[in-house]
Amino acid sequence: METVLQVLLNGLVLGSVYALIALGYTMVYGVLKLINFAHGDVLMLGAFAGFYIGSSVADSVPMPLLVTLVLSMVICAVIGVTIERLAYKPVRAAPSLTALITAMGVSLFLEYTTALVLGPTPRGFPSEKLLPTSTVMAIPGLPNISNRQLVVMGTALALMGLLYYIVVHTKMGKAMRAVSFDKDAARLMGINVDQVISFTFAIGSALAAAGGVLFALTYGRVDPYMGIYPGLKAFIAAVLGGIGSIPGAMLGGLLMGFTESTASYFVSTYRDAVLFSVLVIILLVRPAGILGRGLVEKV
Amino acid sequence: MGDYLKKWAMLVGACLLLFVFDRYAFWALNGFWQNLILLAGINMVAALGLNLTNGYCGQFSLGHAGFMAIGGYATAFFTMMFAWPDWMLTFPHPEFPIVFPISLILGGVLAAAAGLLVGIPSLRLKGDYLAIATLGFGEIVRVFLVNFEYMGAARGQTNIPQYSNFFWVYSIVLISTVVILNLIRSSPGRAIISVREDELAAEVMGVWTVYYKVAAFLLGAFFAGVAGGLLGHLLTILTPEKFNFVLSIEIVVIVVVGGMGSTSGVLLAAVLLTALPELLRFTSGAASIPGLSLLGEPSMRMILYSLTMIFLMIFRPKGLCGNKEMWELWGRKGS
Amino acid sequence: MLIVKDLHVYYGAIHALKGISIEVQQGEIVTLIGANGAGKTTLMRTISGLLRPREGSIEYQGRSIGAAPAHEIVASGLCQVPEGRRVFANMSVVENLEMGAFLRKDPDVGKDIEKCYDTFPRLRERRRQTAGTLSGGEQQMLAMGRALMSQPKLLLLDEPSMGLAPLLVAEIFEIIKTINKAGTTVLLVEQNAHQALKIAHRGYVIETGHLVLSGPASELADNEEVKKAYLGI
Amino acid sequence: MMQVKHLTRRFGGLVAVNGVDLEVEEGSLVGLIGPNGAGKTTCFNMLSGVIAPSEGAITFQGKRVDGKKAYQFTQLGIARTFQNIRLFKSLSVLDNVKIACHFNCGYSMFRSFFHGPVFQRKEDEITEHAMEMLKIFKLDHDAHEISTNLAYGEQRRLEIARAMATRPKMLLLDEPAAGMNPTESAELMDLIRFVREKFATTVVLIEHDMKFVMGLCQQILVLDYGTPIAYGNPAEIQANPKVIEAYLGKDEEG
Repeated sequence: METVLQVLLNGLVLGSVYALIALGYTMVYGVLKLINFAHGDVLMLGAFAGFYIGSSVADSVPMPLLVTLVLSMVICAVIGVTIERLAYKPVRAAPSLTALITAMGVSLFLEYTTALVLGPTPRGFPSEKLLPTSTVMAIPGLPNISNRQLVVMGTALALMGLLYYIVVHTKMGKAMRAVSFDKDAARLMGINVDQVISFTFAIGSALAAAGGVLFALTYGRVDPYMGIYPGLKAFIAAVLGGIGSIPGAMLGGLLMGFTESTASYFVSTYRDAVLFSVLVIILLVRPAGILGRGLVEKV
Repeated sequence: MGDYLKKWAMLVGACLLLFVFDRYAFWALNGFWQNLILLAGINMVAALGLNLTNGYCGQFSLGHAGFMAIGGYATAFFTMMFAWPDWMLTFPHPEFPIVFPISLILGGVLAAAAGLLVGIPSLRLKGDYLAIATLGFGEIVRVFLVNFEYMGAARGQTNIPQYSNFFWVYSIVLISTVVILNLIRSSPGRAIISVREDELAAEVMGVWTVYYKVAAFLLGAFFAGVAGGLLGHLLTILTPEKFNFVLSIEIVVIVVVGGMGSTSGVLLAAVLLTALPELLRFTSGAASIPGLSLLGEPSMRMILYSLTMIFLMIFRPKGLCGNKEMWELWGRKGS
Repeated sequence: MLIVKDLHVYYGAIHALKGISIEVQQGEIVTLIGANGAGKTTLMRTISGLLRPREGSIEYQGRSIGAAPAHEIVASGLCQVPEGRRVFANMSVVENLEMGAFLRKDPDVGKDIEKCYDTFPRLRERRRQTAGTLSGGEQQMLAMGRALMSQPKLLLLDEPSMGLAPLLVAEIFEIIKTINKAGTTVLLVEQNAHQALKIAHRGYVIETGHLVLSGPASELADNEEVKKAYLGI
Repeated sequence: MMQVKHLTRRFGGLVAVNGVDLEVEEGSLVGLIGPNGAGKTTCFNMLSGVIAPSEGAITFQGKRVDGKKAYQFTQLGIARTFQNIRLFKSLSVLDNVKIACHFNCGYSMFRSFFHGPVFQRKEDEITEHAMEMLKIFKLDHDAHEISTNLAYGEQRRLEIARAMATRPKMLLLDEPAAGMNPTESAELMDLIRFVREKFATTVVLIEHDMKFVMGLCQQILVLDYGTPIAYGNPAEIQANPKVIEAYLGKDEEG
């Protein structure tokens, strides 16, 4: 019983972070129909930003984790918008594969440029300084919950709540939904589509940065390639939930978290194979995902 | 009839020339160049295969490394572990045993079988979804190899005999090129291309698109498998990590740079993209110029790759040759 | 108010508009009629900035808008209700209306939404419903209400009657008349020539990218040429 | 030649085509007209196997064909063109036509690796047939041109030539005159008449240009909201009040 609960808890914590990252994929896909392959690398940059900021502010400001998180998010928002302007905008009218290859190029560029500039070896993330570990609950028969797990999950949920508010209640959020549904109709309403796309990249990248900091906090290290697997898994989560659907990404993220923690427990060496099999099966059986809409080609 | 025999006789003759070159001249090059030339040839074979799937048929696949892995491991299995009769291991010459080409073909066939396995279900997918599904396939293959104790698991399969030499690699490049050019200049080949151009229009012209998509997948996987077999028998070691998704991307970049659907363009790109980063390694020694020595950094190779991808997509999304052959482009300029 | 001069527009190799010139005066309802495939929608999309003309000019309130981006054209008071309505089906009725007011920063948006419900009472009942669940007629009303929320001086309507039952068509055309009386100039594209000519002041007939007829609506209504343009008699 | 019974297609809740019955006589020239969104192209898509009908039956030369795939329709002798020309854009004019000959090329993929004598003979036949088609459609001078470099009217012609190269018994043309000027569409009318006689092909076409339909077709089917509202010869159709209403709208006063 305790192991089951432990597996569930781990899945929930991991899943909430995946959901956060998956949101970025899904929002960008919604407005651009582009699989932003570089999203995982923005996560990595967010973690590195967190590493430098966290290391320097840990002792000097109150609530260093919050400061680190917010600053990394701002930095990555700017990076995300810049990537879109420089690399994606020129290929916006091109076939989707041209854009996909561009995105893969951006992904590799970010990884290896970071490796070149900051060095390829992993560095220790100042997790302990930012948030000293302690066990919050030690009730017999229940799994131990650490404060770090609570903070990670809480931050992820809070950010998802914030995103939900933005998308549902703010003008820009509504414009984002309008653009992802019908770009031309949105233009006819006076919506500046370029601006909305930039806004989407800013939000998505900020969430990725938050995901990066939370990952680094959990695993205690950062390296230039750390974004690849969380990125791929969050992407699978987005597809699973139905790419383009915001509640779908949240649901998909949680399902991915549970799948991964269960697979780690039973068949740990095949964990990634299980995850990718889930991806392939979902794509084959229900390409639109759980909450996605199907696309029909017009003849 | 005469033409036909003459063409194939020329091909055999060319292979013999390669053999002579291999025996009497190739050894004179230093090891670095030898390695570079052989790697370029292997990349050519892999890229020719991917060009069939991606370039001619338009089925974007990011799982080429997976097929190469299957071919590589299977070929190594057949040359090392399979119970061949003894004479086959030394006939006609211990350095050129007959088992090697047989194993390469078997490795290719196994990879093609995997191609069929991936190709049929993937027919339901298009564009970037297909790309992602094949990427998933490649990763699954890799994870299984990591757990494949029989052939070294994560440590990899070592002590593979070094059978890949100039003769084998370039004979295979030559034959592959001829066969692929023949295929695409035929009715089935045009059917494959029509799927890329406009799947619906192809269907309405009577092309059984499902069949040709699977065929393109299967053939692409076959060449990938052979390339994987050559690679294993060049490096003498195969690790699952070698076949990660960066390898798939490298082959994709060769095809994209060369021009999707241009055999000669892809061959040229395979040479350029294999040679360029390796040659840049020289500059790491030239430490006197800081900017130049930076080019020798291992990361720089991938940065150049990635920048090539991005700028190519923005400024010349059709690659060096588009979907034309070099001689066609040349002829156009001349006329 | 709007002067289109010698407009040429291409779709790839197709020469869709071959030198169209039209004019809309302040306060008018002008209708553009013609069989489908004639190029009416192309003209509307070009005026709204979704397509770029290869030749010719579009002048709106004395300013050339041929090269302006779509959102600036809306900002200058020219709004279009596109063909096929194109409401944001995944958003609620009230959110759709808010999108119409996207560029407005004044505090009266809420009041105008109420006004919009007065014009289209059915929308009030359904304001929380997602637009995709509305009937065709309701969607048309929503699309018109949405465009009106931008407080346009010139309203472009592209086939508002398409796919609607006759009774609803009559209702929609009544509303167009009301909107016009309230001070909005209307450029109306229609296939339903009879209805359109009945409410319009002037009309143009286009056929395969050319202007074939123009004149006061009452004259066009009796013109046999119009019938010819449609049925090829 | 072709019998269509109660052909119906739904997309979700929407009924795009509703109970169309049609009998196409061998050698006839039938027009399909109707206002925008009337379901004409959906109808064509079902007649060419591109989409399957939700209900109803299509019988071609005595055989049930509904449920078959589009390529099987073509191989049985039903070819079509598209409203928005769908050529193989980056291929030459000749290759476009050759692809249409592919399914009766008469050799296997294996043979194509080696370019042997059988291959060569069959391939020569294909080239000859394709060139003949191009000659008939006056495109032979541009045989090696890339298809998108052709003028718009020529692209339309090429699409018809390509469809004819599949040796169809029945040809479906989806708005062949769209985007053409009056001279071009007059030429196209002559061409369609010529094709019908030369190849003894039955032709069904969708067209907006009424002069074109009325001048060309013997029988016309009018669709409105997916439902057939009239069927008859051009004179009957032009006089039919239902048709006038569908096109011009109802005139309440009279």
